[in-house]
Amino acid sequence: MRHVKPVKEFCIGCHLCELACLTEHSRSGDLILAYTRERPEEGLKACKCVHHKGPVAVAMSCQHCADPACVTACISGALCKDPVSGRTEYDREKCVGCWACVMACPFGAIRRHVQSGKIVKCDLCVEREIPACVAACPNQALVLVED
Amino acid sequence: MLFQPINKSYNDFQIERDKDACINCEVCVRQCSYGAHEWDENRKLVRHDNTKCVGCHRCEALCPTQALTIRRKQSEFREHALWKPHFIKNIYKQADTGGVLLGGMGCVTGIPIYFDNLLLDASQVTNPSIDPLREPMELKTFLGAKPDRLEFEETDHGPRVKTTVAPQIELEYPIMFAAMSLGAINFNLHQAMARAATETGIAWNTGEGGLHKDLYQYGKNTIVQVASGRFGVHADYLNAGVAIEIKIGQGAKPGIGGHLPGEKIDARVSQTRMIPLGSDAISPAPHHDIYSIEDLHQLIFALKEATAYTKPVAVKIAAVHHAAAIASGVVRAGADIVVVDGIRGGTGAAPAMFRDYVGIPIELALAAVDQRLRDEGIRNRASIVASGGIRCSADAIKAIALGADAIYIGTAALMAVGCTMCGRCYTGKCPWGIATNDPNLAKRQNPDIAARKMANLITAWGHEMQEMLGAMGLNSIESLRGNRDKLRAVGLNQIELDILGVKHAGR
Amino acid sequence: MNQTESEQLLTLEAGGIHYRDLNETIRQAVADGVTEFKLTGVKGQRYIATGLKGDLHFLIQGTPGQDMAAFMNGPCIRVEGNAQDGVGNTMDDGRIVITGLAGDVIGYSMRGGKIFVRGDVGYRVGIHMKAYLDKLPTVIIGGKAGDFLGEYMAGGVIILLGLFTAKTMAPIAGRSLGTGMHGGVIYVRGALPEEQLGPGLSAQPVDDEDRRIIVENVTEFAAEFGENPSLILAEPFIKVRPFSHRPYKNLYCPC
Amino acid sequence: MTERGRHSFDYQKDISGCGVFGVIDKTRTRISGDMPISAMASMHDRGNGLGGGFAAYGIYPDFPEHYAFHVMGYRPEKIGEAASILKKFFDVAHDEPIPTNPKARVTNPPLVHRYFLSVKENRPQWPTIEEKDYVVRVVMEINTSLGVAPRDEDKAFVFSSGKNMGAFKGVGFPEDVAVFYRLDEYQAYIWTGHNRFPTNTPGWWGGAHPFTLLDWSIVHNGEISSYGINKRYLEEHGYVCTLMTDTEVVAYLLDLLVRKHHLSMRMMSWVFAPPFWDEVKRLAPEQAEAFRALRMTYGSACLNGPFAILVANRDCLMGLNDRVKLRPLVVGEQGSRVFLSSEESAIREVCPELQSLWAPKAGEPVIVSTEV
Repeated sequence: MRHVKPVKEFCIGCHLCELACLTEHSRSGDLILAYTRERPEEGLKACKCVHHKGPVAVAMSCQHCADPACVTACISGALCKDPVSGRTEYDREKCVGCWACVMACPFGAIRRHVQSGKIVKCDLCVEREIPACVAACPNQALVLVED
Repeated sequence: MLFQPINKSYNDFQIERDKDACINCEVCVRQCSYGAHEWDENRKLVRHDNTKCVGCHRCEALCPTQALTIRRKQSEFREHALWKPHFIKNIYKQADTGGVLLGGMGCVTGIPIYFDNLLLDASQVTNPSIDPLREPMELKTFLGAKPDRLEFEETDHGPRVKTTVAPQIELEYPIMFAAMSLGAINFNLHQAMARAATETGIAWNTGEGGLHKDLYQYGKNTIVQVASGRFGVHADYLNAGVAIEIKIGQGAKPGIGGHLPGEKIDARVSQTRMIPLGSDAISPAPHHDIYSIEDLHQLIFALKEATAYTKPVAVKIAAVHHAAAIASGVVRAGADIVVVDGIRGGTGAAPAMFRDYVGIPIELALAAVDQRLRDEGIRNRASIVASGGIRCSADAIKAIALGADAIYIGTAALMAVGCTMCGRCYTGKCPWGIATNDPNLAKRQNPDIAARKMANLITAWGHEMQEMLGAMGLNSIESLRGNRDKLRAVGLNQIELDILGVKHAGR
Repeated sequence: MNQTESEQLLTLEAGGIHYRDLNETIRQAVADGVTEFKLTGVKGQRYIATGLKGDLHFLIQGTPGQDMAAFMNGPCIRVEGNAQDGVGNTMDDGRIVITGLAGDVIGYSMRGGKIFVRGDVGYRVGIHMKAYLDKLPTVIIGGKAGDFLGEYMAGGVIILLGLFTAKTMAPIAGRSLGTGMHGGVIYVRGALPEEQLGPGLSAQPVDDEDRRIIVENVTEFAAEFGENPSLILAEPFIKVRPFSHRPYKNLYCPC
Repeated sequence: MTERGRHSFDYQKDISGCGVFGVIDKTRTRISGDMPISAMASMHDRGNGLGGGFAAYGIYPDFPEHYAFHVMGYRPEKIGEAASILKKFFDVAHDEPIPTNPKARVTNPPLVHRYFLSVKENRPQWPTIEEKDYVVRVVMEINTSLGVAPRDEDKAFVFSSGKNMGAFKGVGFPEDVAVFYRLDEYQAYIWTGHNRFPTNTPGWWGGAHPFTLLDWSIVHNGEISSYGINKRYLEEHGYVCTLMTDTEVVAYLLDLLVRKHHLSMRMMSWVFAPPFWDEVKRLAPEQAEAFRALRMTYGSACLNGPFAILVANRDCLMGLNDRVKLRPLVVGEQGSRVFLSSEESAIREVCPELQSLWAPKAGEPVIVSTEV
């Protein structure tokens, strides 16, 4: 499956991937506006989150699992596996905001979107050849893989 | 931002934050290992403390909105041609601490950089320049003792050499990565250098901190160093590389030893150096088994015995006043390669008085050494490697034209992976993840990226060297080596010209 | 050179042989499976057993030359006579027993193994010895030592007995003992004049653990030379230890 | 090394283009000077009248075992100084002015004199060195003392020192230089000729080709871009380059490599024009090793830059191109004679019918030896 794999040995915990993700998924496409306006005002959220423990950091986002627990858990059919692209896709319209997927995800990679009561999840930047977070990582600690 | 002792306020740098651009994302806070940026919980924004800034530019490089600029602090002392601020501040520091001034990187003073006064030749009409994109342009270089002459015998298949040729280091480019020890820099960079050297067919040098077992696989491209502290030196180590280098001195701090502070001795460094965690690693000023040239001879041959005469032995000396005579002695003592390291050579830490005022520029030392060995008819007996502040491929080409077989790059290699010369290598807090073994920081050097960058630097310089050679109408590096006819000087006096063996431009 | 005895024992008459030939013969013999060597008539040949490893035994008669057993890792050497400078230089492991005197710079940067010298040693012995994990380099000197004993010592044990010496008037050790020491321990039998110590160091009484190390080593030493250990141990010992494992920590200020 | 040697970087070299011609008769049947003169004249336009010259072997049958020294200088007293040095080191069997034609169209001709010499039984210096080294030392002695005077008028130097051979050269077109030296009156079994196109020479007779040392003579079309290091390498071995031209180094390198180091002509050609490393890599290990060693050891003697050279000694004539063939060279054969030339037309001029004609490959020497 195609997904963005975090390399924890070389994640330097800078959080630039979050900022790149945020910008990519913003209305304005402008980091400053995305971070300073859309984020507080509209609850814009990055699809990924960098976790720290001691010297280890890891930038986690949806792994687009082969057999996704979130899809099984989804009560509204908002999450499903695309057989062609292999992506775990999210249909915001169908989502009822039960957050069952958030609990089901073994990676904690689905985040709550508090303002809308729905979720935020990595879509692998459909519009881009290389996801924004991968392109932004200064240390190649995010790798786009197919497995 | 809290109160600082008065003398701290004479800080060198100030951080400029563009308020319109700063989004308070805290990337700078996480990147600064000196704590210059801070999240101010009361004001809910990121602030900074100029007194903590060392000028490494890490925050500036990673700021996603280009909100940061690091500048020299504007505050100026009254003009005084003698008492430059540098001296004034140092006196304040020493009055506070009673300490020896310590700094990283190379000489900071404005001593002449002769490379900048030397210009290269190019072919016009009378001989053609050669296009390296189409035609062979050979940079392959062998380091080691060469026989004065060869004997051959004819066989049915062609000539066979009867003379025994001493072991050599074979280089695809006349460039090597200079000695930087594991400890001074971290394992990721040792691995990166080893991989880059292997990929480009050159050699890297372990420095005096031993060779980690995981890197033995790169032995064919590794020069193992033996210095006064003998850290990590044992028979397997000596046999692991392609050559052995005895470090007598280094250009950044001629005449004194080294000192790896306990902060930088982590598990891997401890394991490789074979010393306890956290304890200082002190390299004495001299090798205590070398108090004279005959003792050097003794160690050279001890190393040759320990490796059954299969490795060339290099001896590295700092460029000092009598470099030519010393180099001659070193060659006569049995060294196969003599490395001359000029005053501009870098280091993780040197007492400032040594870094700035001891030694001589590499160009003069190199020219003198090459000429001396030729005058004495022993130039074939050893290769010359020049190092100490080589900044670009033209410096390298000029060094070769002055007489070097190859050059070492240390600082330039570190710059390839981000070094900005902030010179605080000995603190173990290198924000670029270079001169640090702190796992939080060392991981900033991903060896995949670092190896690629270092290899890129070598191939880029190699390509430029080929172009310069081709322009001079040469298609192999040995025709440039010692070919001072290809150099002309501008703005040098007759004594300098004489030492360099170079004519003034226009002649 | 001639070969005698069993396949494992090689006797070499070294008189007049250049060190390079002698050592090449030894290396070749080791490769061929020889494990015991008797070298007779040795007179200044350098680098004997340098770089050798494994379970090898050398009996050396005469005066071996400089850098004997440099970088050695494992073999045992017994010298019947005096040795010169640089014995056990940067040695990793092994055992060297010298029945006579030894010169300067013995055990420089030695990392493991033991060197026993029955008589006096010269200057700069045990400089920069360093212990690592289970490796504990040990030098025992039956006689007296010159200046700078154990300088920059980073680990290991030096035991100085001051017994088997003709230098009756000399102090047991020369000046600047242990200068820059940042690891390891030096034990001295009897008293050590304070002025012979390097800066910041002081002689301290030994404790039980020290006593155990001394007894163990002295017993071993005495057995090698046919001496009575209890006579050697009859006198009290003092010890010198580093005052810090980072002696120069506060020497510098950033510029 | 002498103080002079240390400052040798002050010596200038100048640069030039050229035409070359050579012929050898393998049976040592002698050929009149008319032939090389006509051949060179046909390549008139390769030169610019600022240098021409010839070398000829077998020209002194009356003194075949004496070193024939050709000396030039502008002032008789300078020639005299050279002669007194020669007399100090040698016994003089015969000496005479070299016959010249004063009407020749040459520029500023010097006085030229020749001496037939044998080494003194009791040498005043260097008593133990090999005889030829002794002869070389004397040549160097004269050329580094009298030969380096700042003004051409004050110079005197040896421009030929072999046995039963001689170099004849000067400033002018080669056919005019031949008239000056009356070369149509000489017979030789090897001739080489040179037509020079220097770009900046002040018209210095010493800078014309051929360059000779002992029996070696060289004519050269090209520029030796490696001159700077070739010269320094030679200085390490006691050869001092004073004639202000790059070709001089070829003569000394030949002497060093072939006479002193006993390399074969073929090995020597590989020093001058080594195979490329990628070619070496494809060789069998033993040969690759040989070439690696050759280049490691003699890298400073490699001739880099464009060249076609003709090298002669008493037994052979060799032609060699640089390893990317930046200058022309053709070979023609007819009977016992082999011709080497910058242009085929020059060969056709003197030998219209040829059994074979070809252009040698880059770096591939053509070595023609006499059969007797």
